[in-house]
Amino acid sequence: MLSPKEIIAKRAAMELKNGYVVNLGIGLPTMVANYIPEGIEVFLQSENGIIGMGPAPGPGQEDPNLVNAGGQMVTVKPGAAFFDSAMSFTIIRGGHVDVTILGALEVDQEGNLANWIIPSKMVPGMGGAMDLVIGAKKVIVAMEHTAKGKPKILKKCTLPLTAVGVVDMIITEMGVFEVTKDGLVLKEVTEGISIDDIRNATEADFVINKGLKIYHTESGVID
Amino acid sequence: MLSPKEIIAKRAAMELKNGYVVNLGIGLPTMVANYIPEGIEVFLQSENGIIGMGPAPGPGQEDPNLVNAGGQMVTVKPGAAFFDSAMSFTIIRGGHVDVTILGALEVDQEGNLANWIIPSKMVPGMGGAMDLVIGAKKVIVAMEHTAKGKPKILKKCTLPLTAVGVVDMIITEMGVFEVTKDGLVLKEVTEGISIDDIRNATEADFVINKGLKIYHTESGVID
Amino acid sequence: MDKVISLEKALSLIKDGMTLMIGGFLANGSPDMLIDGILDTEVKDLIVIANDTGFPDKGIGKLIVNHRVKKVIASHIGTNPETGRQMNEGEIEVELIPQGTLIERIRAKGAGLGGFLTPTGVGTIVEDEKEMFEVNGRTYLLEKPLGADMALVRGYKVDRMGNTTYYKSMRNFNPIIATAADMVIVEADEIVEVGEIDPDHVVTPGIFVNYVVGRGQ
Amino acid sequence: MDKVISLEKALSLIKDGMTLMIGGFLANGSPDMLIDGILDTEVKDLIVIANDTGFPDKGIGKLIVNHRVKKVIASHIGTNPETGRQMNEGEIEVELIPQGTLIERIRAKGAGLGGFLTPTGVGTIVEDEKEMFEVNGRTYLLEKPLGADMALVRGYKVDRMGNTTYYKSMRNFNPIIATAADMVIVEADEIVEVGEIDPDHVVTPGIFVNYVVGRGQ
Repeated sequence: MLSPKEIIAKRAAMELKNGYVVNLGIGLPTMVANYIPEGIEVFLQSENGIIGMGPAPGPGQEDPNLVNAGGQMVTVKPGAAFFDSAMSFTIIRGGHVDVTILGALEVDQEGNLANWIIPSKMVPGMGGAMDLVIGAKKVIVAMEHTAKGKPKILKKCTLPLTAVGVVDMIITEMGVFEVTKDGLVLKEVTEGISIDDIRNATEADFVINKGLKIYHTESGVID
Repeated sequence: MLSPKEIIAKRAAMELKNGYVVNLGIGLPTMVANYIPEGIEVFLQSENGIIGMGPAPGPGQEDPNLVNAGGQMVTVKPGAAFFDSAMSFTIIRGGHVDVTILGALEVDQEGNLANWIIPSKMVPGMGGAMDLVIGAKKVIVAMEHTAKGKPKILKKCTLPLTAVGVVDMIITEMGVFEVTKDGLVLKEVTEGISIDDIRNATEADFVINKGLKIYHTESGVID
Repeated sequence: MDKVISLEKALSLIKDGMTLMIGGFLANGSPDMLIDGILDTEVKDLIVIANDTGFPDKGIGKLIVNHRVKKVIASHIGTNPETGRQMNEGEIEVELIPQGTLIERIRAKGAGLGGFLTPTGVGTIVEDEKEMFEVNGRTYLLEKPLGADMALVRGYKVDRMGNTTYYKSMRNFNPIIATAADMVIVEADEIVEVGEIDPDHVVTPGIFVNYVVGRGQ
Repeated sequence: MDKVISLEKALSLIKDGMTLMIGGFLANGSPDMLIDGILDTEVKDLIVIANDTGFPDKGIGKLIVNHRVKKVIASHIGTNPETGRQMNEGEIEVELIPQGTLIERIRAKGAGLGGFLTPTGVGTIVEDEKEMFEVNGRTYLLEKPLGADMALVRGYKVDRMGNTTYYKSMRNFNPIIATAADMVIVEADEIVEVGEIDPDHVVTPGIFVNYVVGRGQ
């Protein structure tokens, strides 16, 4: 049985297409790399100046001089490149990243995102997140549907924003929303989850897509 | 006997100090490199992306893939570096060039420079000149004092400007002016040239420096 | 992810009226095979963005001489008298931009910036119709980003994924235009296998490159 | 033009109250010997500009823990709880800047630009007190250049003239801060003789570098 986080990471990986330049946020989004479908080659970018990251290093393969933007040791695949931070954000802000997958504290039905600060409680800083969500061609929020039972998908974000109207898709363990100019559209539910379950866990308004699909977590089939 | 151009180039070279980053314009200024005094090491920069140019290539040393901003084949010294044009103008505009020596069509007593266009006659373009004179810490105009008998050092430039108030020093075959906020100051005359000679060849107003010196072209002595 | 294509295929992508950024500085480091290839096609009405227009018989200059270009955006045209002649006769439009501003405008496009403030050109005809700003007591012009439909890049050793290195002074505009065009074609002195270039030595990461063509075709 | 100096000499150049740019990203590629060296001096009241404040026991974080820093300008402080604690207690001032904006502001200083327009931060608290511009229908913030008294850079192979290469992900902020400070000190993994680095592989030309110190002192 997959955990909620694994369900999310595996489903998010299905959004990756061959040749995509992909930036994965710290935490859950990093797990997406473990579920990239067979036959799909993507180029994993890291803010600190890497394109072409490979899997985590095996024993003896670790190089402390090669870490990702989360500070974890990584490897690179043949054809990788290293560059400075100005070039890294040329790639990010300049529209050269096809998709970024990142977590959120809150996301709302207008596509607003809050994921960098809880005033006077947690002030880690925005790092590269503000640039990533402004620059990437597609922004996917991959997160657990609720936090301590409270909805994270809101009518309107309450925390300071990371950016305005940037989120394209929200993937949780319960289902998948697309953000349209008319609001949220529920495209998929996870098998075993009812629409009422989602309503109860979601503050935002949403409409249900005509061709609503069901996502089977083990097989990865969406029908 | 040195030609007027050689007199100018040799005198201009005496302005170079050890460790200077230097950009030389096309034509006469390029000749400055031939007169760099013994014991002075400078770093010759070229807009197209070189630092550390050496002398012109000897027979058999030519590399058509290594040219300066004038399109002439050059060599590089040990410790040279190649970079792209954005970095080249980071160096130039960012204040990392100690001195640029370049020619002029006109220069005036306010330090204005015109050296890139004669409307409807000659429109080569400004190339890197506008950036160089804005960015270099010191701007030296090295040129013949007159063109076809007409003064080039004017009260006010008549041609479209390259930049406003940027020239620090004017070196001609007749003498050396400093540009101050109060106008031109004649600091040196070349041996055999009288102040009246200079007045007759100069439209601009200038004052004569108290300690006016004489430049001996062969020995290079200024006394 | 093999991006190597034939010269013929590369040329088929270049269409009438396109805006092309072309690498090179006085024909040093320009994609000569692609330029010569264009001359073998019927392509015309190009808008060319480049440092200069090379020489009449070398580099970008050939495209001018053969009347394939309707507009040039460059910092310098003095080495190609034909550009000046066509400009004076009204056959070609020429927009001159200071070299540092030109390359920075291209970089701004590639980097997703809306523009930048430069001191270059203040008090000259370059400032005409541009907004001016004071920052810390100095005056600057606002310059806007500049992109293109296609960039023709001259690379040195280039791997099949498009990771590109450059050789000596041939680098010039090439790595920057590679970031600022919708489609990027690299003309490679030598095509090498993926993994042959040290990741520390890659100048243009392959993700910027759509196609690679090898020289000598 | 030998720029190699001792660690002791390098440390003597760092004074109370200086603004220091320090390379590194989560302590990867930071000039650790210089940081440790500062801890052996009495230097205090530093203003530090860096991507982040590392970890309490690693990289720039050590300067925070040891109360040598009065202000931090960074994009992220989350990995060093001590920075947050000192901020909440009013012991240290923290200015948070989006990472892409931070590095671009540093580059702008090095490149002699008066600022640039970025879409990053529009509609967030980052836009407070900043001028906003519309370019081609998109909204941008005007961001200003950011310089420093000194940059502490971590290099890999560095020649005696200061020509610097970097290793893997240790490059990050290092080449950019090297362009934007009045004085630049490179901490080199290995000092090599002039001429040993291929001019095509130099990332930071030596003209940006004032001093080189070798690691392992």
